[in-house]
Amino acid sequence: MLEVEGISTFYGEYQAIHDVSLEVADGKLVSIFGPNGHGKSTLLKTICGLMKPASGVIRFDGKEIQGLPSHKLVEMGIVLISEERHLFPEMSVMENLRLGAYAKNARKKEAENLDLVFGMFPKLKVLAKKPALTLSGGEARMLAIGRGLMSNGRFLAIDEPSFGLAPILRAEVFDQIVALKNKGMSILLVEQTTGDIAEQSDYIYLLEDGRIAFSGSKDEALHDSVVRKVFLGIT
Amino acid sequence: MSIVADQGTTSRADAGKPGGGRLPGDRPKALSLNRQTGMTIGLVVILALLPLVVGDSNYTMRLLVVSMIWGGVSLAWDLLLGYAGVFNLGQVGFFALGAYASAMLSENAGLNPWWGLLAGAAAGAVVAVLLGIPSLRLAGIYVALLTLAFYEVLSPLLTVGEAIGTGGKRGISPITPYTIGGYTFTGSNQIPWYYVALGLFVVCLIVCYFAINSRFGASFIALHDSESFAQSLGISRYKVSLMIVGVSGLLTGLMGAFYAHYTAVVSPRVLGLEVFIYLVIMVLLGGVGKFPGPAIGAFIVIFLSDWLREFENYRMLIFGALVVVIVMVAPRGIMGAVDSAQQFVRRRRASPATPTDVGRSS
Amino acid sequence: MRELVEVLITGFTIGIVYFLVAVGFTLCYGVGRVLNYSYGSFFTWGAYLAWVLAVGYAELNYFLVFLIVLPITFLMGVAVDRVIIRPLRSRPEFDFSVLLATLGLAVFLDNLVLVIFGARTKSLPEFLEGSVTLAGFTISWQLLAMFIFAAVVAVILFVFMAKTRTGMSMRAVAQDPIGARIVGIPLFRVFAITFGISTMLSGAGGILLAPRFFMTPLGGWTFLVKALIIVIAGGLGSIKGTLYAGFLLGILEALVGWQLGLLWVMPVWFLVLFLVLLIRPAGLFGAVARKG
Amino acid sequence: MLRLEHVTKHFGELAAVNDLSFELEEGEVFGIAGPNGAGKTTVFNLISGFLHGSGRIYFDGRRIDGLQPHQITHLGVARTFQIPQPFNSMTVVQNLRIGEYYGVAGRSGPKKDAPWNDLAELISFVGLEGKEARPVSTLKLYDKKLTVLASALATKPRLIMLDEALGGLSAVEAEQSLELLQRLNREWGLTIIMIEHLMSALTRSCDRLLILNNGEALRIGEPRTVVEDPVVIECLVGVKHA
Repeated sequence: MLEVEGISTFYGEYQAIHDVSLEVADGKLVSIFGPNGHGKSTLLKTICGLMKPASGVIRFDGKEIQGLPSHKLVEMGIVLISEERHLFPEMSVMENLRLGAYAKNARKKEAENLDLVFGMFPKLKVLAKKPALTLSGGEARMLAIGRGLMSNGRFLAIDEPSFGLAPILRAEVFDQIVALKNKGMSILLVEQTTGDIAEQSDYIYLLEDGRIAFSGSKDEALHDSVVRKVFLGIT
Repeated sequence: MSIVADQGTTSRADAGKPGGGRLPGDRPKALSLNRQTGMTIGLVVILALLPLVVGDSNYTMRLLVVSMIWGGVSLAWDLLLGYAGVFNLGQVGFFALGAYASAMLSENAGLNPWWGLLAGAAAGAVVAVLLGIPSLRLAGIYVALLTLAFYEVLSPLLTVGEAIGTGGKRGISPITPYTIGGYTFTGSNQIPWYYVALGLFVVCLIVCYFAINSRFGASFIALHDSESFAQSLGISRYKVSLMIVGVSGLLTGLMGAFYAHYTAVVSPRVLGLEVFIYLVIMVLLGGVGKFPGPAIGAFIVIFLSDWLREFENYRMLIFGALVVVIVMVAPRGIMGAVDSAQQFVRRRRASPATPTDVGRSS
Repeated sequence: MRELVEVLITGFTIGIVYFLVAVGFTLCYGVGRVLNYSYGSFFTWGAYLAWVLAVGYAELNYFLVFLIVLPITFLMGVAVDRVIIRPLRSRPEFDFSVLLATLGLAVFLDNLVLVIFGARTKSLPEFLEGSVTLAGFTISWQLLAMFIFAAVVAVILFVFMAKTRTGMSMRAVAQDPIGARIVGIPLFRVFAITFGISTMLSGAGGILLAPRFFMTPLGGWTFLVKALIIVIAGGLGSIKGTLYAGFLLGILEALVGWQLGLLWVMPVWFLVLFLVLLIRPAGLFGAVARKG
Repeated sequence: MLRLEHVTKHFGELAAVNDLSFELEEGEVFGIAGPNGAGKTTVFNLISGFLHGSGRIYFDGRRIDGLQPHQITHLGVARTFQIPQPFNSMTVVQNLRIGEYYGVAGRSGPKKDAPWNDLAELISFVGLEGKEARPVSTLKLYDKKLTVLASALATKPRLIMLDEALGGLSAVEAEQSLELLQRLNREWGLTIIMIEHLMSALTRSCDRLLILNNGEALRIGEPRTVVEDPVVIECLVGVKHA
């Protein structure tokens, strides 16, 4: 479904991503872990067209997509759920969700997807008329995920869905993500810390300083020595 | 390698100041010969000698005097736009206030017009600083909005200011000319006017040159380049910005004062859009932040405008389009084009020895 | 007393038109980060196009004039965005480049009017003649019509922004451009539409106010400055602030014009602006304008 | 030397830094780490006067919260930025001269001594020799970072705050930078606070480590002990490894 081959991304001359390659097969949940500031968000932004890679190739369903504007990618079914959320603060929860369905093919399924989102996060239905800026951290996170789902994508890039969530909510969100995967969605997920979602991942990459430090199955990737080196800087 | 030479910094002469001597890469000494000083001196020499050639044409002399007046203002404005990054749109306002200050003092209070030059400069500086106090605390675009509002409001303000001697809509006219040792300047002999204008123009050149190429200049260029970094190195943003605004207002007011006595009339019409746009084109065409480009732009614009006189209404149409085209095609003006040409030539010359620009990529 | 009330009514009506004119300016900045210094020229163009249709070359009904002129000013705006603004967006000094380019454009557009129509002032006849007496106060039909037109346009604008997909996408871009890209909103198209709507509002202001002020080729410049002052006083990018500041300054204009004469209007406006900024540097409803 | 007492900074309703207190000893290397959005750079901005919050900040016993950035520099606190933005229209030396002059000019604090005699010495210390006359815009990232660092040092600070000094560098360059920082501390006696995301750099070079989480101090202490703490591991690695 998604193949990334040797991409590098810069902020000015600051190279955030060094020659990264990865792959997400159809219907799989692939996770990227790594400490903060190591380029995980930049990687997702590059894949979803918010940043342009300086070099490398990104293929979606075999078609090269690097450099396409983001709205074209959304039309193709590539959806980003950003860690920074990027909600529309002065709009209501409902308006935010409706804007999630901006793309043409998402518009047709707006009602259907709205039911799906409200089914996943009943709280959002209660909050429908509240402006997004009044939401708590957890509620805003739910809204960001909900808005992403409204886009009716086939491939979800989710950036730190658990960020700022209480443990109970975190588990709930992870359950929902697994449920999405079970429905056939392809998911590329990024987290700073490993935790439960690692258990559910089909494949894991560890990112250190903008480079793939390790990749493999969950057992290989989460071996103690690897983790201690990448996350804690000790061996 | 070529880049080092470009900076004119090969001198390793020891300046003997505390904290160590000069280093390669230090700011060139103020009077070392480089393109800036070379062009400036060349310009002044040509202007000093020009009356020998065109001295008997009062018409051409007038155009040159006007060019020098606006050349000085362009330089002063470019200090803000090009070097300090202050989007001040009220420059013509400082000019008008300088003109009014001098005219009102000489006509209403009987002050000798020569003192008016000081008064005009002071008026320009004071108003610039007063306007700077509230606006410089704001973000850049607010400065542009507020100063434009100031500029626009000035004309009605001077009109209603009849009670304090602004002369209302008609302005002040005639205005006493300068006299030297019993000789009174007249319109029929442009030579004295010309050399006074040249003197003031040289003042502007020198002040601007030293403002840019001094430690003070380094501070506002630093703020423009990278504001937070500059502050973290100990530069007070507010203080430096106010000072540079004051200097710019001072020079502009000075030129305004001369302008009043030279044209013998000052009215709110000087605040018209036409003057403002001319000034914009002078700076743009000459090159924003490219001393002494804006002054050269002034000469081009004044003569071009004179040449286009027969097109009447079409003239401003052309100038408006010209602004858009320069911004879109050559945002760095003539001096920017000179830069590019120089780099091109240098690269061509260097290319046999060094196939690529090694200095940049290493 | 009666005179005062009538003056206030006039001020209120002018206020709503000023709001329309200023909101277009603020919208353009809020959504597209463009401070459009050629904004006043579209005001002039709106007025002159209306003159062409209603007086100069035809005698169309005002309603029709609106229907024809507004789309033209809209398309002019879209064209300007495409041809001039968009290529500048990749510049590091976008703000500065746009400022100069739109200044130049203003001079170009104004002088185009001058070349085509000449320097002599023109006037649009009033929409309606006569006056109506309500509860003892005399209000001219013209004023009433102006109020109704402006109110209708304002309501349409509000509904458009609140309910339609395009309006929502404009607000989305204003509130979070990256968020807008994430949900698949094409930024450049929204920028162009916003610019068009903005110039259209300026043009509408031109038609509405033309009967009150004589039209001159450079007349739009005054309204750019009025829009600027309203927008700064209200807080750049804030529609609510623009509404309050528009009314405040409209009423102030009527009062000052009545008591001191029209020449005093701009000086008093500037004084108010200065006071507002001293107390609230970001304007009445502005967010963060202050730095350092 | 530096003391923060109950420092809090809200952005809207979000507390970026919440009731943070810690104290720095003279000569110490103090590291700050923590997940994304923990408030690390906000802490730097509060100390260096770019942001103002509530609570008290003291430097050498003198209250500095409320001062402007240039005033804090004049007291002897220098800083760098995550993404270096030196003065691009100037040469390397001209960048340093700004710090050398304005870092001292017009300041009110006590006279400052520097462990170097002139800029040439400073330049060779950080390793920018031979690049003095280069326009900064032609430098690569590593040298830009060195220029920014050297300019900050030119203000003759006693405390220097480094925001991700190693970010975006190659492994070799990062190693060199780290070495340089250690020399600054050992040879010149500078007190250092560093924000860093490379944990190995922190555990190697810091005397003490502060883990920030949600704007609050999760743990402060000797680095080895801190990173072995289950609470910290949970914060940095995840529940599974706690």
